[in-house]
Amino acid sequence: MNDKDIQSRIIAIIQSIAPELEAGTLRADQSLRRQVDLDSMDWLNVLLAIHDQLHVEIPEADYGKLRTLNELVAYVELKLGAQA
Amino acid sequence: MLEFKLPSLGADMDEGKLLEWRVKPGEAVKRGQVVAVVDTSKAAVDVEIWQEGTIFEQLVAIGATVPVGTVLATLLEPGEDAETAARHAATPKPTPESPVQAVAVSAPPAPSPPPPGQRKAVSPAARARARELDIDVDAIDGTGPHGAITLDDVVRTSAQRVAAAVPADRATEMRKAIGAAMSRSKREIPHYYLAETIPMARAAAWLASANEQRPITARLLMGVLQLKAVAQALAQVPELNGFWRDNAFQAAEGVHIGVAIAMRRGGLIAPALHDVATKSLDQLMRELTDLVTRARAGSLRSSEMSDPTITVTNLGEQGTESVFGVIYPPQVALVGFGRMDTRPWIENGLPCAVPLVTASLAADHRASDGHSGARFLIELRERLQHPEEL
Amino acid sequence: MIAPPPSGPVPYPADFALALLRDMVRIRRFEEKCAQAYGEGKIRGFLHLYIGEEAVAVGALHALQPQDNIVATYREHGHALVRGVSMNSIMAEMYGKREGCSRGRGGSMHLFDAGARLFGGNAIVGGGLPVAVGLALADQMQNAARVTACFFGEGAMAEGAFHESINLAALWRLPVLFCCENNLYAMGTALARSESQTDLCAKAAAYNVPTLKVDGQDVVAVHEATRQAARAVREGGGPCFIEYQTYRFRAHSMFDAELYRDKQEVEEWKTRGPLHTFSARLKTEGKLTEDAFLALDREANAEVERAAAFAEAGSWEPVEDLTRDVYTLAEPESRI
Amino acid sequence: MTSMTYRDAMRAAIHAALESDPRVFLMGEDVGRYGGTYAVSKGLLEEFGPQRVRDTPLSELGFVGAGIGAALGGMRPIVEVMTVNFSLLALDQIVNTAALYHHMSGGQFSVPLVIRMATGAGRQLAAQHSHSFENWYAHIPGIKVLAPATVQDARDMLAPALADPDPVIIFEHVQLYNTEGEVSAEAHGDICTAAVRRSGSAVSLITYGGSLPKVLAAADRLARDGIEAEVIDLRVLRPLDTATIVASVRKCRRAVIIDEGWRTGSLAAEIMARIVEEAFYDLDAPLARVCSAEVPIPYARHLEAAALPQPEGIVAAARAVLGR
Repeated sequence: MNDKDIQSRIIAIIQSIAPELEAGTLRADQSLRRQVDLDSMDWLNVLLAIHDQLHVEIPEADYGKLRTLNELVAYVELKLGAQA
Repeated sequence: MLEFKLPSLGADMDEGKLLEWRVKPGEAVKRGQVVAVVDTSKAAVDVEIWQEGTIFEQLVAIGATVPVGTVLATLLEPGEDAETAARHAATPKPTPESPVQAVAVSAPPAPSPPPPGQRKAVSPAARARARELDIDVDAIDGTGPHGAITLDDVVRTSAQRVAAAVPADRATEMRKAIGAAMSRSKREIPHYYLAETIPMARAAAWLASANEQRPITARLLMGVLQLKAVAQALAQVPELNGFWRDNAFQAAEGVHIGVAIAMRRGGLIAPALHDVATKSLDQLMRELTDLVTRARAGSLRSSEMSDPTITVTNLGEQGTESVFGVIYPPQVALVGFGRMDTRPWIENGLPCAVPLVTASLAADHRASDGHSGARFLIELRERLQHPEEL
Repeated sequence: MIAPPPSGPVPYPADFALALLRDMVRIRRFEEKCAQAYGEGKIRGFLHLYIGEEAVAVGALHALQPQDNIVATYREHGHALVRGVSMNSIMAEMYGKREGCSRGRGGSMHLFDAGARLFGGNAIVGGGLPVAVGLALADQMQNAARVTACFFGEGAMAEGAFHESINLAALWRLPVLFCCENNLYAMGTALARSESQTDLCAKAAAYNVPTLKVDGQDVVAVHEATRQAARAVREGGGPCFIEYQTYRFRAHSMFDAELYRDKQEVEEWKTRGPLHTFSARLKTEGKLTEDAFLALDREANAEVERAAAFAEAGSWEPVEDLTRDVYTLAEPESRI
Repeated sequence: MTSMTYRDAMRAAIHAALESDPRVFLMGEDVGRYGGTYAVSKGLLEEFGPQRVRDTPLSELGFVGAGIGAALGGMRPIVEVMTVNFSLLALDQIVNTAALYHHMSGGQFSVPLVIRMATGAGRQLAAQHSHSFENWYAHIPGIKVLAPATVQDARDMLAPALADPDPVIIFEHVQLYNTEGEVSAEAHGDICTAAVRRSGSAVSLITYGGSLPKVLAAADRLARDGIEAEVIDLRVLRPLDTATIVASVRKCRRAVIIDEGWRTGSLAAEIMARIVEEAFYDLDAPLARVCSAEVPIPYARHLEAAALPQPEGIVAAARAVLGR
């Protein structure tokens, strides 16, 4: 899975939690949770979906590195690379 | 040049151990002659040779275990001498084409699609969830076998529908309802407000270590700890937990906390989380997750809407430092939690950076007064210093 | 100690005597080729060779007629060859090829040929006996002058099937020839360790059935005894039981370590081998020369090589035909 | 239409077969002078003689094998094994010879043999004489298995069975021999389809053989409460007429299978599997089955009755899947 696939999968996950989001409008370099109204429950559900669908373990300690979509994609790619 | 290979001597023989040679290089052999003894799983067996010629080279040592088909020795064909043999050695032998063909596994007959005009194929699980979310299955196009409708199809449809529906009619309805309740509350209830800043270092540390031992699917949120602390604190100050009816306060037996949940595109619902005081954090987390999901999918049960004994609103990390809410009649109190973040704090005389949260109380002065409100907030603060007891 | 090798005059014209010898050599070379092919992995599963017992099948089957029924066991390559089943189709069957006499579905233990009225090998000890009784019953009811010869080892005489079958045949006086190939070992169990009564003829006689005991290594004795019994059976005298005393020179099947008998006994019995003793008698009577024997042997080997090549070149039955013939009339798929 | 008992119908069928085809003969224990354990072959010996109505020694393996051989030899034997309980002795010949010969011989030999067996419980014969093993035989490719439940089928299924080039086993439930029924003049008995004995739409009650009368009684009781059950009589246990079963379940959306065999690995289990494979999306309730209790059938009347499927249990099962 290259980073293009990972990004589209993550956007699809966010959309399943926040259906009103149009993928095009999302800025990959800005804070995700400010652009999309995700409270702590929504955010946990996003990480849960990433864990289920992309089989990536995300400990709470890493939350800080996952502010933007780019950071999230890079983090997942790194983890997937490590597992492959 | 001929090759004498270890023959397969039985249906269940894969390898053999060479025990003994019965012939030496240079010795002539006839068809059917026993040339070696090989040990197998059952016992030692005489091995015959089916080619005529003279033994040239013995390639496997006594005592070696080799798989069936291994070349044990080479032979000179009658009339062949050593050096002509060397030239032939290089020609590769065609290996027998394997007899095993892919066996076509006959798939069991797939459930055939319902004849046209017949009602839709819907899985029992999907049908049950559709009934729960009162969704008309015929309006869904299925992704299951032959277009059958699966559970996922129903859940996805309901999520989209709720998201789409809110802006149209549901939101305005909801707005009206909230408006009516809030204005009645302001009209009738003499609110008083109190606030207290609560250090959260212990709670945060306890939560971090608790979550390390839990899989992601069971991870706890700080909000659950706050809800449980509220429930425990109310045990000391019961006059905040109940209803104002017929000009008198009625205390509630259990603590059913109305959790204020913001809808995705505006609107607010505060369904009840029942018996918060008596449930474990893990159970509360599960119930809270389910409550939020169903609230946002628009599938709350009526019982959950009608009977919270107090309400808690929590603006979370995106919220402000503090929030002072409006009580939901006929309740007599509302607790608010602001944004938790690290701020300066003095601990045993020394300044330090500590995660803090501002908890507020809006209460009905007819049912209680500032003194008991303050006792509640101090008790709430104390409870949050002992997260392991929550 | 065992009896001396078969000897004495061969009361047959040279061409018939050579026909008997030729069939024995064909069986011997065929079975040796099977052992080789098994070692090369071309034949799999179980393989029970007839080397040493050739005189029984050759002598007995040459005393029967084409319209007779034959029911045999899993050691039936020799019987199939003498009944005229083509060596090509038998070897192809051993290789599991579609050109095999059972389309590759039966293998070594289940050779069938409707034309030769060979109603199969059978891997169930004694499994063929009741079937043979039924065939004879049908012939009796249809007044067909046919004999049903069923071959079985002495091991089968401990199975209920033997006792129920010979009783039925004797009770209804059915034209069954019970041919017991007593090779002294039921797989790894010697006769005395499996039968309370080791005199097999006495056991059969208890059912009011005439019996004959004959040296199974002497193709002449086998032929004479079988001819005499078959005539009696064909004339409606009811079933007859023949015990052919014989010996297999190789393991029960590929492979057993033959822990149950000692090599010395095998060597002794080889001195009574059916091939070399018969050809020696023919030579002394001038009916066979060494060259004639070598030519006959070369001819047998050539037939065996052709059969192996035929089998090698054979085709696999397409997997789509897997369920073909489960029923005689092709059943609509949905019904099975 | 004439009225006769199941026993008379089967005797008429055998009589007609003996009369019309010289290759046909009847063989089994006490089928001749004794007239048959269940008196099915009474009088046939006197009329057709000992060659064609043959009493056999007590050698099930022997005479079933002989039946196979005679079929291979050009005859059309009817072998009577007194009851399925004794057929266990002949299983090797049926499974390892009759069922295999055509396929294993590469299509050269067919075995046109009919084997009739009594089956089932309900006459206080205790465990060794009360088995129901139809499912064992229905498991075997290469043979056909029939279970005539009506008097008409008892008379009309033998002829097509004898005409079939492969082995056919006919199970006659002991409780059916005395039942009376109407039989039409001309025969109409195929051996490959199930029959709808009572049409309805609330629930499909699927059964065979000796259980049919109980299921029809249960259906009548349900009808009194306005529940119209559909009753399917399988008639043929191999090959199963899956099409008729699935069509009924598609209509009724609920099914109860009634099978006197023991539940585990029963024919009911096979039928439920096929319904789930082909009509899963039509089901509105879980499938149910009513089978014998998993116990050696006891001698005492009340215990035997408790062990076997009964109308009350069938009604209860039907109500359960209806949620009424």
